[in-house]
Amino acid sequence: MPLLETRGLNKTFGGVHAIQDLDFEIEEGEIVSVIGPNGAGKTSFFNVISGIFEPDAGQILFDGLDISGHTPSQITKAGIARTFQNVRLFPNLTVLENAMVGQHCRTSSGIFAAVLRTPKFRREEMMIEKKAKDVLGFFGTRLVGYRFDQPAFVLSYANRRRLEIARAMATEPRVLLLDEPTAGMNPRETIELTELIGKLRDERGFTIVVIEHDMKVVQGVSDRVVVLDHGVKIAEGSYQEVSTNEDVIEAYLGRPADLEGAK
Amino acid sequence: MTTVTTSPPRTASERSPVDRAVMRRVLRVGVLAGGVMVYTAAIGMFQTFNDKEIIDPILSLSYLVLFAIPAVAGASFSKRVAIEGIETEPLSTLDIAKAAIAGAIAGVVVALFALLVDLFPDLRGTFPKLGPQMVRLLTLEYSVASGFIVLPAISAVAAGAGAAFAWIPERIRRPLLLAGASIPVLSMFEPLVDDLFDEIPAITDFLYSPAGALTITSSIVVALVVAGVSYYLRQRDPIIKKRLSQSADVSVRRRTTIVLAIIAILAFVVLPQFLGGIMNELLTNVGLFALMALGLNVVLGFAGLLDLGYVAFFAVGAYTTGVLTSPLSPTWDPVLSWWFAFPAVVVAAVLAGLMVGTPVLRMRGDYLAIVTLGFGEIVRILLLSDWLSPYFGGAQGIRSIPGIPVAGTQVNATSPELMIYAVLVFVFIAVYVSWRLEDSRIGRAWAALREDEDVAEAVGVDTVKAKLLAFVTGAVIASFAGALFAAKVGTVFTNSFQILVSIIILVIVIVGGMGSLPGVVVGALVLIGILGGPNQPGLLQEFGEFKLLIYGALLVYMMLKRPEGLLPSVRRQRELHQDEFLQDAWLDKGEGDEPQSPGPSVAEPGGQA
Amino acid sequence: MTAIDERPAPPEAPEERERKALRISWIDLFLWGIRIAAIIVIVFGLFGSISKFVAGEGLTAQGWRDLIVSSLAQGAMYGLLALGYSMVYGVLGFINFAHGEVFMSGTMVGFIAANWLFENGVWTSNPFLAMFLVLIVAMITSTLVAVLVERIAYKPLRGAPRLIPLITSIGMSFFLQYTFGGLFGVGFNTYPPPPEVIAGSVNIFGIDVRSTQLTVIIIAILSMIGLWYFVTRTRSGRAMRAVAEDKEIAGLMGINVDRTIVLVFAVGGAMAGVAAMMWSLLFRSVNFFAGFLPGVKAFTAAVLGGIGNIAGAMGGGVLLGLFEGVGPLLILGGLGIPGVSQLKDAVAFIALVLVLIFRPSGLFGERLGSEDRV
Amino acid sequence: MKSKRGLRLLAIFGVLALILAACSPAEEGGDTTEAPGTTEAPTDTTEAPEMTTTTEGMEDPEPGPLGAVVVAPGDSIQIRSLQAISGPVAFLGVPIQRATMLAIQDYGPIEGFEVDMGTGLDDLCSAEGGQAAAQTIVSDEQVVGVIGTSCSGAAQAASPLVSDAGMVMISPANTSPSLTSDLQGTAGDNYREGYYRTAHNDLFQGQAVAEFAFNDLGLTSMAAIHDGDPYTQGLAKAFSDAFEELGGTITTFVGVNKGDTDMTPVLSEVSQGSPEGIYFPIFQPEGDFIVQQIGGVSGLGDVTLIGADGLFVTDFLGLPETEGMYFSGPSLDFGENANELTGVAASAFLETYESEFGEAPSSAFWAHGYDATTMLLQAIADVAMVQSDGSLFIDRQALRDRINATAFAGMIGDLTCDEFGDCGSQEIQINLHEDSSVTDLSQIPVVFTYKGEVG
Repeated sequence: MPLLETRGLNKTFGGVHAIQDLDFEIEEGEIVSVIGPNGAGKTSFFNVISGIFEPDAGQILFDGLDISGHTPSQITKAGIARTFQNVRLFPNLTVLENAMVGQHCRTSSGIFAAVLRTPKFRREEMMIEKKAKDVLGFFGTRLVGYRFDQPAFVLSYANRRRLEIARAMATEPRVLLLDEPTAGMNPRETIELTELIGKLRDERGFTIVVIEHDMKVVQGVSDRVVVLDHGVKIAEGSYQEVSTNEDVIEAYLGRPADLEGAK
Repeated sequence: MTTVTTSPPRTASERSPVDRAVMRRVLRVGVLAGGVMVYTAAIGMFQTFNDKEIIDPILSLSYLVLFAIPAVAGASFSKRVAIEGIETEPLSTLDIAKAAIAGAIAGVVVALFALLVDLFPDLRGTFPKLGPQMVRLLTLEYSVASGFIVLPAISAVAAGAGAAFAWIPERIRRPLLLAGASIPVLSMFEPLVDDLFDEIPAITDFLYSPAGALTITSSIVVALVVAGVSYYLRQRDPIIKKRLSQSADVSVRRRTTIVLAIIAILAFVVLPQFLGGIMNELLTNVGLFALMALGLNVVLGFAGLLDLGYVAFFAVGAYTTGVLTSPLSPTWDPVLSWWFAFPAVVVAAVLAGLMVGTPVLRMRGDYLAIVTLGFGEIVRILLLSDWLSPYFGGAQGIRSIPGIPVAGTQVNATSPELMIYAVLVFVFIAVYVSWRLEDSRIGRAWAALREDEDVAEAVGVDTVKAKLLAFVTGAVIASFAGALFAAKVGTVFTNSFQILVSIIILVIVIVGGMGSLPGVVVGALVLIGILGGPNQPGLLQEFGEFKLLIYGALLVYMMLKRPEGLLPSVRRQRELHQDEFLQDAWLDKGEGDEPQSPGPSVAEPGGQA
Repeated sequence: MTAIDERPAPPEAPEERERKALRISWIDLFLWGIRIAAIIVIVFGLFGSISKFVAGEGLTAQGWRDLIVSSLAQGAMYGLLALGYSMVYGVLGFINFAHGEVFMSGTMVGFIAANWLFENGVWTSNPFLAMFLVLIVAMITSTLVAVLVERIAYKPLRGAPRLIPLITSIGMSFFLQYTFGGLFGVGFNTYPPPPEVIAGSVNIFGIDVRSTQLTVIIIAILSMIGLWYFVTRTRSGRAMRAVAEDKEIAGLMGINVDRTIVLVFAVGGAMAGVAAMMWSLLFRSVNFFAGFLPGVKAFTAAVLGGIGNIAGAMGGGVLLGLFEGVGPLLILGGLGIPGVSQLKDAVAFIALVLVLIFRPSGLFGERLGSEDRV
Repeated sequence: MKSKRGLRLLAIFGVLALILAACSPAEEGGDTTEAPGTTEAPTDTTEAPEMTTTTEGMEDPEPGPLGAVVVAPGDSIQIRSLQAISGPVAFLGVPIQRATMLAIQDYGPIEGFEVDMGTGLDDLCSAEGGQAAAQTIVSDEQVVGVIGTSCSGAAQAASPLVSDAGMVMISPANTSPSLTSDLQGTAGDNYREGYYRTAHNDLFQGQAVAEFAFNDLGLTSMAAIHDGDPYTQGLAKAFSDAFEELGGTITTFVGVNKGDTDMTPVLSEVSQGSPEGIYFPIFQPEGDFIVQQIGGVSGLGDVTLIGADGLFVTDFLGLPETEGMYFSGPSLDFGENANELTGVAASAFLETYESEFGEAPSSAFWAHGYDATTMLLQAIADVAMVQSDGSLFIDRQALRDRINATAFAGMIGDLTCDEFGDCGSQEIQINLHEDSSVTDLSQIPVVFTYKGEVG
């Protein structure tokens, strides 16, 4: 059974079909890239899965259960975490706090516990901090030490991306949805992140769906590639298969540079 | 910021006295200062303040305020914006001359105004404050014509003095300023001093004239003492500061905070014993407003939800208490004691919080403001209505509410020195609760909500729950204030629950610092203590008539100049001074040091980051 | 490290999640409850009122007509005021709380002009000229105050978090109120009685309408037409719409954004001035506090109609006028609640809450800039 | 977890209790007036030890159960004024405060001791305001009595404090029955010993209007409109009850909101019951809106309009729409009435007032204020005793007893106090306003007079 699966997913915005009859599936431990030209419906796909939009039709099965129509927080709690195309952190919270917020849905202390500082609450807080530090530590020394107490907005662009991934990791998901994780990064950082995505699966066991424009990254990380165009899945398969698929080449014709440039 | 970017730096040799830009600036400052002076007279502030002597009999508050305006305007001429890499112009006598001219212009404006009022006595029909009494006071009891000499002369001197002030070396300037400020402060806080030294009449008799102002002798003595002490302390200051700053180590600093907090708590516990009824009454009101402000701080400061109908929860608390405990409450027969009514108050507040919170959950952030404002009014109107008067008393309110029974006595307004403890206990509870919540998973969820609601939802924060939790927490804290208020005053009428109360609580939170607990408490202390609440007199009753004018002006000023408040919370400070933080972070790079929190006086960068 | 190195366990048992898949949360239930309750109350109220009417009790047909016309006049005034809120919100995305005071300044200074004209006999000898002059004075005052407020309080805050200009405007509102209270005294100033020509009533389609109310409605319609022309047909109007849509892009297209924003405040102020003149015809008494409640109501109207939507503002105003004028008697009166007129303001705010629950983007739809859309 | 929380709370209370306990004995030795309330023991004995030491021929008086004020030679007798002197009700309070000032001047010193009013205090026309000001008053144990408040709501919160401190409080403007009695011999819920007033009791005015409307005008159905203020609502209610008692019908009892301008809805509601008359004891400007807009509401063309003292003001009477209206209120036509204690006539007072303050009084309750002040001063003068050391001794209980026995002719008429502190003349009159060009209050004819009888 696939870990995450969509069946006949549809979403329209004012007559524009963002997603049409999309069937998608990902097995546990897999890394799947979703590619496609601009406006192909990739981000809409993420938004629908993560509950920001409710699908007009179709099912989203996570671990065999339909999660469509749940609120984003419920879906995150169920085990699907995401990052955003244009990094969205809590800029005025510290790096550590950003990561700690991610633990929110894995903890349960209420107001009374917090006010009375019950032992359970204290244990939980220690746990939260430990986990937050742990996920920040995943990125080497970049987000640790003095960085813990810095507000997020002082971070460099690449570090913000890393922090966003860390925050998603802190929610202890089973599936990670990464929306263009390398956008705006320089080549060195891109290579590093490509490796990290691999590590995310290998060391931490996440199942990963990644939207990516950089074909080097796609080639580097993907077990499988899904190509969207106008909300329709036009191809699926290994990177090799997809990159030679005629439909895909056609879809990208408007912007061949993307594909060729990447090669 | 603008003056710096528009005019290139000039050296002394290039400057010419007839520089047109300079002249224009002098004229502008002069007219502006004159305009502000005229404004204080036209709205009647000047005349009202004349009743309050500062130094008996030579200086009243009105003249102090009037001539402080050109002095402040004059000081702007010797202000230099420090920019790294650009040499600041040295101060020169020319600055004083410019200031003096501007001051003279301001004086002329005021004199012209006096002349105008004198020529057209009919103006009084429309503008009641413009009367002969105002002209007389404005021209210092001289004739209108001589006002044209006297006013410009004094304003010029005041403005020149303002400008010259910057010349005085720093280590003398500070004591001088403090000494100067101590006189009006001591004069205006006469009731407090009077109350504090109740047992030692010698002190108050020496300090104050029968009119309640300092005498000439006492003001000289006070000024000298303050100046002397502050000069002495300033010499020792570096040592103390050093000791404090060395404790950058977090644990030491935390220990300092705890020690300070304990001292503050002890002071609060002990102080009421030394105060008389008036001061305890005042502090009780401060406490009630601090309580409400702490509650709004949870909603607004922590969760970022602007609730303009916050007074509704105060009303719910007060009316629930009233209905349950008063023998006169219609319909509800059992007369409960305050303690038994209290749980019901909390329950009612929780329900009210949910009632208000739920419909607005999915609304755009600023619709919230208008809808909550509407809710506040709905609650007030319903409580006032004849329709529900069989339950809430309508216009006649609920009367004869007993006090809080403690150990056989009733704690209410007749025992102000006990009432204050009741209020303090709840203020401490509210502070403690807010403090604990802020630094917890719920507090972080609120912070995330405030920063970006959508993302908070996407990282697993149940924003609906978080919002409701904020509303309910805030509502319960406000209902505490309501329950105490009902017990204290003994009657509840709807006119204690006007929109105005919501606005004043908002001002307290803003002025103190959104999200900052000490800020909110200090905000309540300063605003309610000094200016007073909507129906509560403050220490300075002279301001009564202009209380709300000052509140409004303060709100605008704070938002424009110091949006993070008097004692800002760390997060707010970060948010509102991001560019400075970025610079610091850049400067700190590699040093591995955490960024210093920048003071407000740090020069603003030329462009936006 | 510990737990996280292992595979994160599924947080909840599947069964539990399945149960949560029930989409309807208790909040939806609550809101649905409110919706249904509202509908029941309205239906029962209407039924009660109608049966009363049929039985010949309660208000007569003429009584209802009077009530509706006066509510329309009041609503037209709210509508003109609502325009100012709506336009500013559309462009800058915050509630300009001080707009009610902009309106109040118009009524106060207009009073000086009217009084002067009255004392000089112009008010009676040449009523239309007098009214026109008062209108001009009120419009100029309100426009100046609006622009001044923008310059002092809002311009320095461009780009600040949106709570900040909102709070500033609350401060500005109080500052203006008590400034005018200080200048003019806190008592009421009463405009001279309306000139003879509009003192009586006229008969339109068999309905007697008070001439002042008719005048007010006509002025409102004319102002709306003028504004519509200005916004849709002139260069400045187009610039305003462009800035409302996207400030950044409008700036890139060569539109002077700052000046356009000032223009928005000026136009809103001018409309408030017109409303001030209408107020003086309808109610005559003004004091420094006269702007607060109409201001809050007008913003309510703007939200009702859909914020940023000019026609919506007017529509919202008229509807709010009807809700609070006719609503208490029609709905609550039908339920047999005594003293319903006292609940007038409560009805207006409840209408707002209900509209936002039923249709969160207002009755006529929002028109907001790209950055303000949800 | 629960127990821990309980423990902490307990600890906090414990600490507080300890501190309180530790401090309380010290207090008894010190300012006793600051902890009034629970004990009936003398609360003011600060000067007592001195008195026992004086051994001149005459025996110095012992303070009564409420204590006494001893004014040292050279000091002044302290009384206080507590009125609404800011905000929308200032029109009522300011003239009273000024009248108190003038009355003190006119009365002159008592036994050679000057009377000092201090700075006029503000009741802010609210419970909180009245209470805060009362707190200021009672914390000065030299204060003998208070002239105030303007608003009944303020008095309800202030009188417990003043009463507990043993002082007396005389209000020239409170009319709420709850502060005194229901006129049937039952004390009002807020009645406190030491509270008196020279203003009339609302119940009398309600009764007067009801009798006038029912008997004289022959109206059988009426509507009442109030504005949500405790005063107007209370009066409208008193009227409604009295009117129904007489056999009339109240068709509508409804409130407007302060700040409302559009009165058509409320008038429409009133028109539903087709009343023959409307009683609206409210204030300006809502009253203006009602008379101006009533013409536009069908069915209310020829109803009889009755206003009350709040609208019986020059501005309102100048409106052409007010012609034919009746106004109820306390008898305010003081004419040549003189206060027998100072010998000052009302007309002479008005002259002094205008020359002193440059304007005519903005409300007519100055006379009640003047009489209240002289009433207090006379009572002080009667009970004050000069002691052997030259100080003045004023026993608080004696003062109350003396005020209870008040009987003199004041500007407002004859003043006598009933057992619940109603001391005013209780004379209510109704004026008929026929010509809007006549706005001088004394020129408007009185068509009905009612003399309230207590009991």
